[in-house]
Amino acid sequence: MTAVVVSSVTKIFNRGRTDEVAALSDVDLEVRDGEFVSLIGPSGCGKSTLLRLIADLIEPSTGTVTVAGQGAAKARKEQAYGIAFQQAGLFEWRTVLRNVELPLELRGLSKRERKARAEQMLALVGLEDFAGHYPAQLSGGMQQRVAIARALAVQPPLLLMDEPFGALDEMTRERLQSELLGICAKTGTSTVFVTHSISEAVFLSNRVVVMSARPGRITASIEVDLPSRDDAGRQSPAYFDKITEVRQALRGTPAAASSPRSSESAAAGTDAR
Amino acid sequence: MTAVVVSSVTKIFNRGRTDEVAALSDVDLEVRDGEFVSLIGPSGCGKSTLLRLIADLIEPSTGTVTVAGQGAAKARKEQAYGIAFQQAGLFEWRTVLRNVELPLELRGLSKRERKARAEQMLALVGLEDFAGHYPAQLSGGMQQRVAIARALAVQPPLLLMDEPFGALDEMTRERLQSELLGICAKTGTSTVFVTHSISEAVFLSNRVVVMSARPGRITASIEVDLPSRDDAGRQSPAYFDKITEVRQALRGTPAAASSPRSSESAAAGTDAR
Amino acid sequence: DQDSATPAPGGSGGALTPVKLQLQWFFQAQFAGYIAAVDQGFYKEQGLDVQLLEGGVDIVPQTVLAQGKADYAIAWVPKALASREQGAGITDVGQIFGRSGTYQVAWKDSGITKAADLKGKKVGNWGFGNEYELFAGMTKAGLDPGKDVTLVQQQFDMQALLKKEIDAAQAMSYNEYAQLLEAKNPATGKLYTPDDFSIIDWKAEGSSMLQDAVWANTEKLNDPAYQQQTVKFLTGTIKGWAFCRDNAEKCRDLVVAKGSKLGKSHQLWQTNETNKLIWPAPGGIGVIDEAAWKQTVDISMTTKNQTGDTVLTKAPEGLAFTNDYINQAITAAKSAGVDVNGTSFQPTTVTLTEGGA
Amino acid sequence: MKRFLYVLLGLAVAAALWEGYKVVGNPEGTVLFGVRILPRADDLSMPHLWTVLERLGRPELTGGRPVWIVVAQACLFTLGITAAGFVIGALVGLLLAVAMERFRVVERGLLPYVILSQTVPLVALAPLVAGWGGTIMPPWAVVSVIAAYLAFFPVAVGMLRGLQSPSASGVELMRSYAAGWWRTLVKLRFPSALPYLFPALRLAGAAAVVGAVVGEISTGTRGGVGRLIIEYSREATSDPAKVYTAMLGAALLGLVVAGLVSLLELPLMRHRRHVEVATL
Amino acid sequence: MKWARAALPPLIVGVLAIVAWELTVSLGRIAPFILPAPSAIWNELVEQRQNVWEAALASGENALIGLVAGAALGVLVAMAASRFKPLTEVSIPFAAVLNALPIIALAPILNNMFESTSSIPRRLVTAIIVFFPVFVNTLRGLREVNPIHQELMHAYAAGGWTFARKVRLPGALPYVFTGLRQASSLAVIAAVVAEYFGGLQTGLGSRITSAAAFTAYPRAWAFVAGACLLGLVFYLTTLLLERLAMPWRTRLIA
Ligand SMILES: Nc1ncnc2c1ncn2[C@@H]1O[C@H](COP(=O)(O)OP(=O)(O)OP(=O)(O)O)[C@@H](O)[C@H]1O
Ligand SMILES: Nc1ncnc2c1ncn2[C@@H]1O[C@H](COP(=O)(O)OP(=O)(O)OP(=O)(O)O)[C@@H](O)[C@H]1O
Ligand SMILES: Cc1ncc(C[n+]2csc(CCO)c2C)c(N)n1
Ligand SMILES: [Mg+2]
Ligand SMILES: [Mg+2]
Repeated sequence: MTAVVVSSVTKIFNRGRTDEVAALSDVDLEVRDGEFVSLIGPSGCGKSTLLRLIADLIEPSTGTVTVAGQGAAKARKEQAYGIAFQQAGLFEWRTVLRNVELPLELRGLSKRERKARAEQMLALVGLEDFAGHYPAQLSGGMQQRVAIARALAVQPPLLLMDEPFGALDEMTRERLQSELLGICAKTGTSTVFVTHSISEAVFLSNRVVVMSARPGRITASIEVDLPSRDDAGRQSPAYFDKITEVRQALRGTPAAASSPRSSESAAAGTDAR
Repeated sequence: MTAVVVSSVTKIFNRGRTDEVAALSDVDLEVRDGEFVSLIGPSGCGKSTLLRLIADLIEPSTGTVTVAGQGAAKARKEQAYGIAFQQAGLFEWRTVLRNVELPLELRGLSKRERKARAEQMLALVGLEDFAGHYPAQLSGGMQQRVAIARALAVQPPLLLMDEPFGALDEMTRERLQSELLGICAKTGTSTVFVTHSISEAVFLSNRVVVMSARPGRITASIEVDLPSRDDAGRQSPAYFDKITEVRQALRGTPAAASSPRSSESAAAGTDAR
Repeated sequence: DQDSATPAPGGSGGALTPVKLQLQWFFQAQFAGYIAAVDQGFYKEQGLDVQLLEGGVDIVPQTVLAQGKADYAIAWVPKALASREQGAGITDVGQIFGRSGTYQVAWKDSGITKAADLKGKKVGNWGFGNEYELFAGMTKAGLDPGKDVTLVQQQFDMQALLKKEIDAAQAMSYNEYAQLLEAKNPATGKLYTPDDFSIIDWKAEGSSMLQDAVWANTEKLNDPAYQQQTVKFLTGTIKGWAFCRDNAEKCRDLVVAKGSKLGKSHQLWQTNETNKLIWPAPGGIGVIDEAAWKQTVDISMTTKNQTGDTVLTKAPEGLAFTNDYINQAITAAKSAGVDVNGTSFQPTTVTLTEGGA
Repeated sequence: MKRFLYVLLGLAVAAALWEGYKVVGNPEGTVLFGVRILPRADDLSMPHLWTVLERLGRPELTGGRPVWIVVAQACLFTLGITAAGFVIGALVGLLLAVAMERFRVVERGLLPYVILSQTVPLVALAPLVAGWGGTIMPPWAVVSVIAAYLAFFPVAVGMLRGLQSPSASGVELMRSYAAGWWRTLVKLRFPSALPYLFPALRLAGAAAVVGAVVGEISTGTRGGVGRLIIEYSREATSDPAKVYTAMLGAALLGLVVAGLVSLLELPLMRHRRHVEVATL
Repeated sequence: MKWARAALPPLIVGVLAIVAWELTVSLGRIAPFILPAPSAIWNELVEQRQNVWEAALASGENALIGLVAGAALGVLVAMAASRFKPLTEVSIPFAAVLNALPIIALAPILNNMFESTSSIPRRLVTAIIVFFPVFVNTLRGLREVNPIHQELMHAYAAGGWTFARKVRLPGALPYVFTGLRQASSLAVIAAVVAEYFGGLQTGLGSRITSAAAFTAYPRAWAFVAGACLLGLVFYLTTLLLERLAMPWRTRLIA
């Protein structure tokens, strides 16, 4: 079965207002069962929007989204996916264990059951010793691992991640990438992974989907087949080739070609902090 | 002449207290005139500490720091360096132009002079059209460019940067890297550049200095000589080789070797957010 | 106004001596005599330029006097004696009010007519040092003010009594009692009358204490110039009060002109009631009556308030009062043709209008 | 503008509640278990709003000036006292904050007492300062001192937080420019503190009004609304609407002061983010 | 050790201030009817400890009831306002208006509306004064929900009530306590000052004024010291509650 099917989806924010934004235009995407797909593209190209459409956090303007063979809304209500964001987004007033328990709690699992499951998940990400800690007592990398454990807690067939390692330093990042791959392999989860990092996308994915902005659309879909996904893989020529290929696909987008700064100064209005 | 000489420097924070930290231990470093040196290493290895020692923002416990042939304190008072941090740290109540003018103001330049110089710097980073904007109206990448312009405003012989692109997405980052290289080449500035990104370090530097933690020390110093520092350079085998070499130098550090998580869980105490 | 060119009999001629008098409260007819003496030029005749300082909730006149920020102060005797015990060097040089004007007012139908009836009742009380007559009265009647009654902080109005929240309210004959009579009885649509209330008069209960007196700085009283000035000040004061005895309506107008927010009929009532506290003055206005003084001091030393504190811990030391100056002033006033005894004084009947307007 | 409409709406709702309660409420209040849990609704305790408005138009005393003029003048007088107290308090608060920012020891040693100072009830303070009037300062200035005593506190605490708000890198940047403490204060700390200062000033404004009103009452200063409140409340028995006119004046004063303080920040807070300060 | 470092500077300042005060009074021969010496106040405090204690209990009870009522109301109204947008729009400026009013001056009116023989009016004054900081802070906390938490709970298909209970309320807790901290000492001041205007004569306020009227300043200041201590107790208790309620907070008073 197909994990995700996005067909002819368009998303327009603030339709009919002066600040109307066409975030996604006519996007088609399929994620096969067990597949690891990365979304990459310049800031504002609609990666997060696409992910949130799949998660049914927003609704498409036109087109349909199917998750595990059912409508996205139904899938969400059945917790058919786990989700993680760039900010770990842990609940600071809950211990690590109770953070991981939260989705189980909302599913109505018994206290004993959810404790067992949460502990199992923490073991998976190697944090069994920190169950009683509060998030503020953990480093950024550890927090992100808890967030992943939480996303996996309901053992969903699909994992959605929006730049989960974006805030980490490169070395921690590489370690977590390897761990994530291990977990996905072990659990057979399909994954949609948003990232800004070309090397990360290439290292993790079976397929890298390259997007361009204004309006957001998919411009390339690059299959990746590394000899191995470990340190050796990171040094293989195939890896470097794919990195170059993705970079060129990104550069090839019309927006970046027109002027070296245009996309950024245009982004100033929406992307300002 | 040598831009920076750090010799036998040790830095211990909170000496004699229970929370004593040996941040740097017996560090020697020389930066030649016009050289671009990157510092890389795991979180907490003392990269920022070393940079702040050079900037005379803190003082070494033992050892000496010389900048442009004079003591670090004297160099600071003469504004012999420009500095930029991960957070652009612009003053939100000043326009872009007046942010760049700030160091000139403190140097006592006349109004006309500093306006001229600041405009020139903004042109250098390609933001001449945004002189009258306030920082909040700019994207993150543009803010960081203003911060660089500000660091360069006094036309210092030395540029110190602490993960200046750490908060940007990879594509913006690559663009700014190229721009920075262009500026450094044009102005002949020596640069000490702290980063977490292996590829960034390799792409930018004449030399990558690898550090390890607890106590912080320099474990390797890798000369980099890419055929060209542009998109072609990013695809050259020399580039990928150096990346692998730096990665191995980093992995080779005892801290990382002992246990996959040890450095991180140990960091939890100091690094917690 | 009186012609200010009239040569001052006792004055050294020429420039007037500036004198500050600290009052206890806002301008009202309680201080009509001083206001009149200023307005009618009685002080000027004496070579004094008197400035009246208004009081306030936290203004303690005798402290102001002791600190040298006023030359004389009007204060109730027990409060001033307490300040003396704390080191304030002040002396009572003229006991203008010979009688106390403090009532405890209750509804007629409550059956409260004497202090003993207050047992178990809610009793209004101003605090601010105005409570000892009440406490002495209750103590005398065998009640413990701390236990046998519920004391309630009374406001500046009489609503609490009118709404029967409290059973008896503290009232000055010249002020709060009038407020009761200025209020409309919702049942009849007419003003309340004295028949609606019963009054416990502390004078009758034997627990009254001396009230408004002129206090002077003890130390400065050693200075002949200040002595002279005190006599002059008291002379002017006597003339002022005598004027108000004989010209109540004129005094009312003077007080109103001073910016009091209370209405005309109210101020006339107050002038009249104040006169009753002064006149007739058999020993001459302002002369301190030893018996009344002793009663005041005794009560001050023995009566405990709800926290068990007495006003005084020991008998007043030093020159607490003297009749030297008031007697000289009386002589001076008499020789100017002023009736200082008011033997023939007859209070008028003042008709209060709604709100005292 | 929209805010203003909302305030009007809120006032209308409050007025409707008041009159509505007068219609349905028990004139004697609702007593439950011996405790009056709902207020009396009779005209003596809660006069009709129109009675109050109408009272504003009538003379204060027969033949006197209309109440509204008296109240307005009193408000103006109190506004002056408030302004003086506000300025003194803000300055003292500022200086304290700067001293505490400059010297850690001062902060450690003083801050607890700055907080403690606000637990001293005015009732205790007033007699102490009441005597200052007429000697070292005019009597009205004593009231300003009391107002300042309440006003300095939020400024000191808010400003301290503000001065400490710049990031470490901002401070290091100034150090890298070889800027001393003073220049760092002027160029970095002070501008950074503005978003903290203005909310603190608004609190200080409100506190200064309270201080002025209470101070007038306690020191017997003539001419202001505080004095009017107490003088009119003596007539509450016979003229209940009158107290409310003075209260209305005090409320108006509070609003005007809040408005004026907000005006202060308009030119300075453009391009600035707003923060909320937590004092204490 | 750490405690000593934190406690020492204020202690030193306090001791120095008291010594300076004592010396000023005794060397400057300042009469006790102007400014009493700390030693005199201390003596009174010892002598009157029973009275101070009882008065503090009375005022403390009023302050506590006002605080609890005002805080509860503040939290409830903030919850309602955070649920219904229009209510927020009306309530924020309105609360600001309320805060700008010299509420203490309301006391005489409340005394008439309720009854001056009960403690209701002064508790009401306290509650109104407490309401503002609690309301404003809580509302801010309730509105400042981390957008990630919002999306997460949406992803978990959590309902409105679950969301409020599991995210909004605990997330707002630090803000609630910020408000409570400000409110705690305000409550004591309000309760004491409100005694100025009527009601039962049992509390610190009426003791202070009564003593001051008799120029018994050492006694007045003994009761003032009682009021300060009461305020401190309220403040520290709130701080302690905050600690207990939020064990995940490593630092207090951000
Ligand atoms: N809720 C929203 N309302 C209006 N516009 C929105 C909203 N969310 C996103 N957009 C706009 O839609 C476009 C795509 O946004 P999106 O967040 O999906 O980009 P992205 O690829 O995730 O960017 P980034 O790499 O910066 O995270 C942007 O122009 C953005 O401004
Ligand atoms: N001011 C300070 N006081 C005490 N310890 C400090 C201080 N500054 C840094 N340290 C400690 O010194 C060590 C080195 O810190 P430093 O900030 O230099 O690391 P870094 O390599 O820059 O790390 P990162 O990559 O996270 O920025 C860390 O253990 C840190 O906790
Ligand atoms: C709070 C307070 N209430 C009353 C008085 C003064 N007082 C003295 S005599 C008297 C009765 C006639 O007005 C009054 C009221 C005060 N000083 N403080
Ligand atoms: Mg995104
Ligand atoms: Mg660092």
